[in-house]
Amino acid sequence: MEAAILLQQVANGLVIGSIYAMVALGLTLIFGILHIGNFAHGQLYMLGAFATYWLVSLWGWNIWSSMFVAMGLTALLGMVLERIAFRPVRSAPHINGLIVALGLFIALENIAFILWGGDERTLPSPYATKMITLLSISLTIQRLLVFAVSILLIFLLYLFIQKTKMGKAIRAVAQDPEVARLMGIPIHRVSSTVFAVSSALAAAAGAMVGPIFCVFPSMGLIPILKAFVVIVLGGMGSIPGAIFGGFILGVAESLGAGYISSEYKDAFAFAALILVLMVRPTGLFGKE
Amino acid sequence: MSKAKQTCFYFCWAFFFGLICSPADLLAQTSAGKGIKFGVSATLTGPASYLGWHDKNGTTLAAEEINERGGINLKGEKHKLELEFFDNETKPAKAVEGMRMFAEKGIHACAGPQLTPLAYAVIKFNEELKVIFGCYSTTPEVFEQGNKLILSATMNQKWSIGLAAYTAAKVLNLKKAALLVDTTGYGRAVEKHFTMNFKKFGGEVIAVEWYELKSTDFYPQLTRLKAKNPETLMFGGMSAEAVILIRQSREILGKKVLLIGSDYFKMEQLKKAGLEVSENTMIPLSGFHIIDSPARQSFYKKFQDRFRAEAETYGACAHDEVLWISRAMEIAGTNIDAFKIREAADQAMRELEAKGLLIGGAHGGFLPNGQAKKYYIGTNILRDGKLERLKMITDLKEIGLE
Amino acid sequence: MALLELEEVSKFFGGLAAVSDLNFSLSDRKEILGLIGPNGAGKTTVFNLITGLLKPSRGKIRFQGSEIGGQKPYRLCEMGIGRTFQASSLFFEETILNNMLIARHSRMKSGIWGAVAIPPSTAREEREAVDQCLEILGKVGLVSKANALPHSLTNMEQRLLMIAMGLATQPSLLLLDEPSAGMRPAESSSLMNLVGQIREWGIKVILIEHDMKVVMNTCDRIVVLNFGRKIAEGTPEEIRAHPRVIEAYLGRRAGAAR
Amino acid sequence: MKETPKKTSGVFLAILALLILLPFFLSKAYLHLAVIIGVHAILALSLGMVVGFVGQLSLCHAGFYGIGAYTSALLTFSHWPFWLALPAAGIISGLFGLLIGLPALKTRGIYFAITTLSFGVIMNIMLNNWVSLTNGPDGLSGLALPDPIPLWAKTSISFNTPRNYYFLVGVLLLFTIFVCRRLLNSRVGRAFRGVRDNEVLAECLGIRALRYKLTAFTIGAIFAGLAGSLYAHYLRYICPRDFSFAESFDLLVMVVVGGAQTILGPIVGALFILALPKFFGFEPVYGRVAFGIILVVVMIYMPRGIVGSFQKGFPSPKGGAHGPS
Repeated sequence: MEAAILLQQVANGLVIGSIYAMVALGLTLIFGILHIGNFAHGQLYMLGAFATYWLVSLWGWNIWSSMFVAMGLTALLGMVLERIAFRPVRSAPHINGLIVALGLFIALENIAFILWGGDERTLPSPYATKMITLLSISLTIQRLLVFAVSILLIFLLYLFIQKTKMGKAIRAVAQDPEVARLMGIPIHRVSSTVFAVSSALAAAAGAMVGPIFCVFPSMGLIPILKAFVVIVLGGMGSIPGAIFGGFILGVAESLGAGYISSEYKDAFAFAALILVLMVRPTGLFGKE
Repeated sequence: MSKAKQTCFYFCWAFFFGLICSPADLLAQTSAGKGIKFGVSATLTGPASYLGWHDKNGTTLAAEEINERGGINLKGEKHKLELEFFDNETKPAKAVEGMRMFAEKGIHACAGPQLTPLAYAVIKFNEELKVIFGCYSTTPEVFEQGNKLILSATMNQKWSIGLAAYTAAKVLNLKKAALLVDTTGYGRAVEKHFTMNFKKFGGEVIAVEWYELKSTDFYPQLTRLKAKNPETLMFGGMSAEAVILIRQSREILGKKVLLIGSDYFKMEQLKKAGLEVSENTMIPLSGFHIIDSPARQSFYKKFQDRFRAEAETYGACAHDEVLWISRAMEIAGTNIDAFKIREAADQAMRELEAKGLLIGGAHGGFLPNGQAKKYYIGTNILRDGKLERLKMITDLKEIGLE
Repeated sequence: MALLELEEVSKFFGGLAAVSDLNFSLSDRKEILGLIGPNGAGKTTVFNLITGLLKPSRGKIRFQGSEIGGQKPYRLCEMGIGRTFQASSLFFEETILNNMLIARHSRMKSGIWGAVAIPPSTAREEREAVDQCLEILGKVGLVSKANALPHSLTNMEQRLLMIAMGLATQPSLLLLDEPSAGMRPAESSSLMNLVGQIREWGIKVILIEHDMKVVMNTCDRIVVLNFGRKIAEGTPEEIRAHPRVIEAYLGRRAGAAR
Repeated sequence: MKETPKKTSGVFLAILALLILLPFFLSKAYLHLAVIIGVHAILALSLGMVVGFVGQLSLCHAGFYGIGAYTSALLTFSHWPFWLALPAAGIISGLFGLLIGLPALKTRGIYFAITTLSFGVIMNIMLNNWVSLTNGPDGLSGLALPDPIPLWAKTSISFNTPRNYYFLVGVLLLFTIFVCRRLLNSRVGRAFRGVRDNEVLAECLGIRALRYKLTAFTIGAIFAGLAGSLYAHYLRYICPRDFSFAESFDLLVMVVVGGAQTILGPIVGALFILALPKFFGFEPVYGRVAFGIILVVVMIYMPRGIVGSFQKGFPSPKGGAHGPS
């Protein structure tokens, strides 16, 4: 029985962790390029979820196609935001970027509230209620899909970063913007690409959790906070850091809540982070 | 840089110029108008903006109701009722600011602030400001502070939760209950009252788990509860998480376990969660959802047509507060003297109930602490897609609560 | 007894050695030690080791007889090691005088209480500090610009200011990292006169310099590094004649002379 | 901007006179708002010491604010006079600042920001869940007003009206400004700025960066604690929600929008952010949207904040501050 519960808790953690990882990846990419703590990322997650919701519920599309369209739309929005809001402050102190992001966060959330009201909507999904149980772990298919999709997307992102020309450019800029510029890498194009990619990731995460959790304007806050914890835990700008950080955080939370105290569930994430940073001030995978 | 300087010069001048003159009420003054102003202090922004939206709509409809009847009749002459909205941003300090704002505009009666912490904050001031306000917080402690100018037209948690415990233990005779509640004051009160009463009625609470407000994943807690295999799961907290909670509870605990929602849960959420999932879920409902008066139906319909959304208990209670207090004004013959209005409130409520105009669920005059004496509370269970009444009370004595 | 001794000092970054088994010492005699070598020979690394920005992987560094390897920079500054940086590094948001006063920090005492209450002692301290800073600025010829901002200074003046800030810490040893980088000959020779004066004030100087002519004319003794190793040490004459130095520099003039 | 002390103090006196006269024609509701703004001005200033003076992005300031508030609330419940509880609140939250800063300042940049954010969240969860001490989310109500200060014979200054409280807050705000100015124009302040602008250089010039960061962090915490105490005994009710990380972000916004590296900046920021909603006549929700957009615009066109961009050259400490030299 105990072992079964442990397995179940770990599984719960991994599912949530995969969501954290998806959001955190985009965040860490953006930080690598612009050194901005992009809070607005959480709202792209929210908007992605809403876009999917409307496509599914208004036009009765199936969840996958609507997810892809939502990713596209959100990617566009991400590029627009980068152009009008973040590019102007890239030379300013980083804290300005943070405030800009906060401003966007507030604005977007309330726009969503005005447009769609504050109440929770459930994204209809064929997989939402079907349960499957293997070796005493029971999860809904949707949760398994969340896990699978995030793994897939993470893998695709990895290929993109490692194999493509743009990916190389991104890494170069993250390494050293000045040198990259001298090498003739179009910094602006790189940064807007990064915004597009990470926004799409966020949207995917939103779309995938829509059926499990609900879709509502303030849904972006908790994930973005956790994502920040994740990327700092993993080391700023480090992609493996974001991935592993996400899963570690998810499992740690679920075990903490499951075995120590659910009253302090959210405290565990942050306490864990502090402990890690005391040992490794630049996170698990961060470079000194 | 010069461009920036230009911009910010204009910016700041505009700002400071605005600071001096923009809000007409910046300087001390008392408003004199034909209509009677009635304050609404709502959480239009901030974490609880969802409630504020319902308050706003509910009170708006109430005001229209009154004005259709020609407005408020003070000493023979009729005045239109004008609502004055104040956004308290879900911040206690803001709520107090709102109270003062009202007092200065000569508004001595208002609906809200409704949220427990905001109510706590304003009851330190409203007596000295002579502002009477209605509050649908269901936390009994708010009213036990002995404030003379707070009125509650909503059910009291002790009742609804108590009745839920009673029904679970006595009607369905379940013995092992588990709790999953949020860490807000509301959730903690739910935990307290359910545990207390469930024990009293012969059951036992075998496990309590918590979640932070706005959480969306309850798997860890539920997995932990499953190990204790309870017969029923009571989840408190606001309706916000209801849908997710019900669904995940079913996913982990299975269909057998009876789910008990706290007050403010309704058919709407059960539908959202999906009826087959919500099967075998019990919810304590207040009058608005069980007494099927014409007033209720018209309110419900108007709300639907106007705001394209289902009315909720919050809106209904706020609506009642407006009706109630303005009727009390008529009886007292004043819209300024809050204490006179308070004296008249008892009679006002009885009259309104006699007319069947109240829809929030609290009726029959009210207790010295400002709470209504009588509620319509029923516990209903969802069986084959229909809500089925298990138990309904209008009086504490019936089931030996106090 | 020697003021500064480096004994078998090595510093590795990952695998490669930036400095390996370096030995040299600085006696108490008034002298200017030149530290030369082609680009990437590890000269600046040596400075960073001496000033505590880097911790030696192996070996000992002694200052006035006490081991200082891996000490914190501010401790070393308090002990009397001042330095300048290769890139012009100043507090660009502060006036020249404030730059000097910040540099003066370690020689002042007042703390929070002094700051808030300003007792007579603090007031006096401040006055004295200002006087001394102005005096130093006078010596390097920047006193007229005391209230200007660093941006308004020429490259030459910025370098002078860095040296002045180094002096403001009252060092007994001053490390100058390419003070004449990007200067015209006239400028750099006048700069070297200043370095000469500094020696006369009884402050030992270690000088990193690319411009051979400058080095040969200024330094009393020269240590030559190549790939982190000392390949030669001696008077300018000896160095000029030294075969390995010539070999190290042959064909590198372009790079060396910048 | 370079001003002669004479002119500066002239401007200062003018503003001061205005502020003293203000409460006599300002309506009570706005007086209340003024008190809240005053408290937040103190908070913003104290955060400015960390963000602006030593350039460390701290996100747990609301935590210290809360600890101050709860400390003085609990002390007055156990019959301490307010005038002892006030400094006690400052000291206790100062201690917390020390305890948190010591580990947190080992990290840098965004790492520091998130570390402090974590501490802030944890502090808030503690306030919320440690029911036996803090009464949990229902908060503490029925706090005492500051005891009246007896003057002569029978007269005494009492603080039961917003106007008198306004002056109390005003005095503490002036004290905060005074301390900030004195600090900035001292050896300590120069060390702060040195660490902020170029930490490596500062260390090589004999400045103990960590110590000065910690100093600024602690002083900030102390003043936040004082502000908390003032807030608690003005509103006579406190609950954890007031001290959530959202509040920390609001404070940060005030500091940066106002102009982090100046003394006037955070104060203007507090005024700007808290008074702004008053000028959105329309739906508050639209107001929030406008607010968000304004933040973006200000940051793009005034990178140094409102006050900062008024200054010629660079923010030397004198630039921001209007106070007696």
